[in-house]
Amino acid sequence: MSYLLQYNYWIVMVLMMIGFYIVISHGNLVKKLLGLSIFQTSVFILYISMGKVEGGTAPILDEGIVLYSNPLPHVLILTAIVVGIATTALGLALVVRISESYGSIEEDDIQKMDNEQC
Amino acid sequence: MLSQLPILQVILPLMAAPLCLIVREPRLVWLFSLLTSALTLGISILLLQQVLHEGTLSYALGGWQPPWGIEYRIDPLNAFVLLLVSLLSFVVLLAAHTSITREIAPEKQTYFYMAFLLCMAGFLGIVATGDAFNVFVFLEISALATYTLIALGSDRRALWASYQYLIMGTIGATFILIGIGLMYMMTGTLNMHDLAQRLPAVAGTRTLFTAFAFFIVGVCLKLALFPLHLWLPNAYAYAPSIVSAFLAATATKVAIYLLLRFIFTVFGVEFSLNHLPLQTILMALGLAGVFMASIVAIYQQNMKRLFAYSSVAQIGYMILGFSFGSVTGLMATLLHLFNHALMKGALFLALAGIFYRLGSVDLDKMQGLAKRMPYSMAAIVIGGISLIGVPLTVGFVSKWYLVLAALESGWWPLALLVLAGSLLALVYVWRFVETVYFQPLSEANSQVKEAPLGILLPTWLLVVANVYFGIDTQLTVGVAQIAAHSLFGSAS
Amino acid sequence: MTIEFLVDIVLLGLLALTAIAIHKTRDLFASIMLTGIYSLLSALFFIVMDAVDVAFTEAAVGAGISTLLMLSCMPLVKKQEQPSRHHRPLGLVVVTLTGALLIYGTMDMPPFGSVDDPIQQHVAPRYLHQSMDEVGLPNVVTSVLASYRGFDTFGETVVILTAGIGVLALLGFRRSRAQEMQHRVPAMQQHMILRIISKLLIPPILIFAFYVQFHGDFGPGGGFQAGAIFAAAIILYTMLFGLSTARQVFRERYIHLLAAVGVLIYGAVGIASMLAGKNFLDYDALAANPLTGQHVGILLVELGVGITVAAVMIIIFYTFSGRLDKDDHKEPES
Amino acid sequence: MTVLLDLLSWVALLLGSFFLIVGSVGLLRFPDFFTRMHAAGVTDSLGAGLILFGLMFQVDGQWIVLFKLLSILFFIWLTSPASSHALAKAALHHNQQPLLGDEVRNRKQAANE
Repeated sequence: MSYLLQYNYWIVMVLMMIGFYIVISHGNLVKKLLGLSIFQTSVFILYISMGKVEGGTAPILDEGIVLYSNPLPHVLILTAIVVGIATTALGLALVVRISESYGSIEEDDIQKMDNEQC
Repeated sequence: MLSQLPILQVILPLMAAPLCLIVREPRLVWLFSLLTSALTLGISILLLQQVLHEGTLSYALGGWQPPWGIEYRIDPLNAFVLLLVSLLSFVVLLAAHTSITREIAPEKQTYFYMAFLLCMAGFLGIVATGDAFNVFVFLEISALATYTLIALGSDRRALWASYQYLIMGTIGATFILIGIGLMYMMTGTLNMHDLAQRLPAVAGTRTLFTAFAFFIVGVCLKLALFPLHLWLPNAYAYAPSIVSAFLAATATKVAIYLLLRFIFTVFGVEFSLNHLPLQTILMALGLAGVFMASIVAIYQQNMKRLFAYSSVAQIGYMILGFSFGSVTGLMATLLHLFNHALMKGALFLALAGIFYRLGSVDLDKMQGLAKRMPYSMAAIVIGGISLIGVPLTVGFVSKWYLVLAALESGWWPLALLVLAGSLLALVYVWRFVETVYFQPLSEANSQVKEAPLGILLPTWLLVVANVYFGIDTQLTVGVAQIAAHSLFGSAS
Repeated sequence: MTIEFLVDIVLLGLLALTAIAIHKTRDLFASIMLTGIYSLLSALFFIVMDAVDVAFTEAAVGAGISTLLMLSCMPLVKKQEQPSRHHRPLGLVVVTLTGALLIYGTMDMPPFGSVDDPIQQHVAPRYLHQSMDEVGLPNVVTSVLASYRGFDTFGETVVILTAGIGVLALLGFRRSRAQEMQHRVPAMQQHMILRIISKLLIPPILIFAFYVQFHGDFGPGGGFQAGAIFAAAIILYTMLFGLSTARQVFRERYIHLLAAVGVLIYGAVGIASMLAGKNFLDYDALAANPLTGQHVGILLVELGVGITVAAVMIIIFYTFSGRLDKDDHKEPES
Repeated sequence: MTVLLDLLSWVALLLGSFFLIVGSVGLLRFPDFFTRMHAAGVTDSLGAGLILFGLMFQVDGQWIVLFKLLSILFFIWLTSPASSHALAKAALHHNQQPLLGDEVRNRKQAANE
């Protein structure tokens, strides 16, 4: 019965897998990047859920508050969010260059052109 | 000052990179990067000495004691890999200027050196740190820099290879992030040493098993372990030659280090290899990697691609080594880590020289080239011999220990398979020798000159190292032994 | 059954719906907007989970800048996604296996939200109970971010710089003098209303960025968020007055330098504490009183972070829209 | 006094929520781009505006909160019409014409059949 209380984590797992599925099932290069960003954001949600304390407040110290949520996951995820956007930006730059030199941003097309070139 | 060495090792290249943006002039930037990497090399030598004399070093960043702050923890294994990375980076950078002027547009060269330094700093950071999340951060620094470096290749396929690597690499990094997150969830700590002490208490839980699985799969993606290697051949083949040399010599080694560190130090041998079927899985994948990749390598026309597949095969040997779960096996892995870096460094640098003259590394354009470029070709032949594992080269030393480990554990069929794998290497090296030495010089190549000295010298430096460490094994075997023992020591 | 539980479920449900919608839509423009919505929803979720700093960053960086970057590269690629010609059953198998493993992993997880979880017992309590004495800031997230785990944040700043370098190496190009001189009439020039409104908005945005930068010690905020907001103001300016005007006001060369300077400030603080005989990034060494030292150190490193983040975001946006402006930049491909 | 404030606050909050829902329904149900935009505009200016207005009665002496709420209101009322304007312009630019009178009916019939 106590398993049911993990509903939060379960939905997060599902979210992660949707993102992951978008990355591997779509052939469009921009869509893949979007999928990655969904995947990563969902992992962030997992981390943040971990840090939550029932009845706690945001970890900004103040008089009269005894229960705070855990600040460490927050710090880690702040870092990870920035990593995420850095990856996205670089990925987009690559997509733009690929689009310019292949004339397509579909995996299938590019793979075909490469095979012909070989 | 000596106590600051662990951190200096990493922040030196890290701080040098933004300074490059201020210097700007490519030639100066090159000299500056070279100086930085020379200093890094010096520091890593000092560190190794210090560790061998005084034992494990711990450096608390920000003055906060672990596990509250981030810790740099240098034991013989780190020091060994740090030396490997900084040594190879230095040698490769020596050759960079000549090769890069040919392959990368002048206005992008500064960015190239910056990315190179950042990548190196990332690798060093991964190896030096004792904090699980810090690994992720430095993993991303090196990864983003690597994508950039690969995409600077002149062929448009470099872009595609870089993109594929970006996707695979990010999936790998995210898996690692999930793994670290779950570990943190179960123990409340991120410090590796602290993790190692707290994990046994939760060893039986399903969550920890999941964490372990995600972490290992994530690292294996980065590592290009068969069958997750698909991004590697293209990335190595179309990246600028110097980048191929750098990555082949360092990137996968760092990933192997990470795998070893977590399997042996953090999770412990008991959990990783004895409780789980990981040993069998790794052994099977390692062997499959050796054979499949070697066979594919035989059919390659592009030499860089050929050696890239050969890298996948060699990674198989490294995995095989430590999957025996014995000190000798681990030693074989560590030795091969170092030796393979020397071999692949030499081979890819020689190819950089050939690319400089020919503008291509296709095998069918190299007919009879030994007459025109004798030194480059000789370098490849010696590197190839080392790859096969002929006595008097470093390749022999690591194969020897691998076979020894197999026999020691009573897996004698495996010893035979390792030898069979070497035969496959013989086949692809022979293809090259035949084309270059025994076929008549083609018309197009009749005016080709020997590779420029700027590339040839570093190449031969590594070739000589290949032979030297093949004869005088005291240093490498000695350090590998200490490192292997320390890993098993920390596990028990 | 608290109200929080309800909000939780609704938000998570919306997140799932958005993710599925992203999977289904073929129109890339719509997918990008949906991804922005996903980020915004997750920011809301973070607030429910008490992670105000993270929510702020996710909203500014994930929903704001990231969406903007994707949109700004949209004109450079085809907008419609091709239907994939072959199904990828392998993908489905991999995802199902991974998902099953994850769900399996949740079986032994410590209960959600409980005070007795290992992560609430080990390491974190020190941050909550002693950071006031050791670092002296009310916002614990800032204390941990900039001091206890300051080296992670340094790495982070370097990641941003790396991305900037990567984008420049891939898309940057030298512009000729003639182009620099040529004053283009930006498309926005015709939009009177937008121009006036945006002109009104830019100064408050800039002030807000500074507020977030320097108020991060006491409330949610800090270098990352401030940098992103500052960059947003400059980007708005660029969109209004055109790239060439913006480039004259904020010279690219200087912005490149700023990106480097941010990282250097951060590193210099660390080196200064080394020179004072302490470990790297030990702010105690920066002043006679350790607490003052911590304050100075955190102020400086947050400034470094802010500068680098803002500069790199501007660089990336400049580079993308520079690609858009001109056609004569084609790289020679072999 | 507090009861009166509370009452006012609740009325504003409920009205605001009502407009949010109405706006969303309109966004889904209206026939063409421009009418839908009109519905979306309602959620921003009236819906969000009323909710913020309602919250202002709850500040209870914390003037900084009131100031923050007021600035949010100010910025929403500044940006939301501007973005609606930009959207409409973009639509016109891409040759979106409003549906008029009979067209709506015709389209509905076509949809029903």
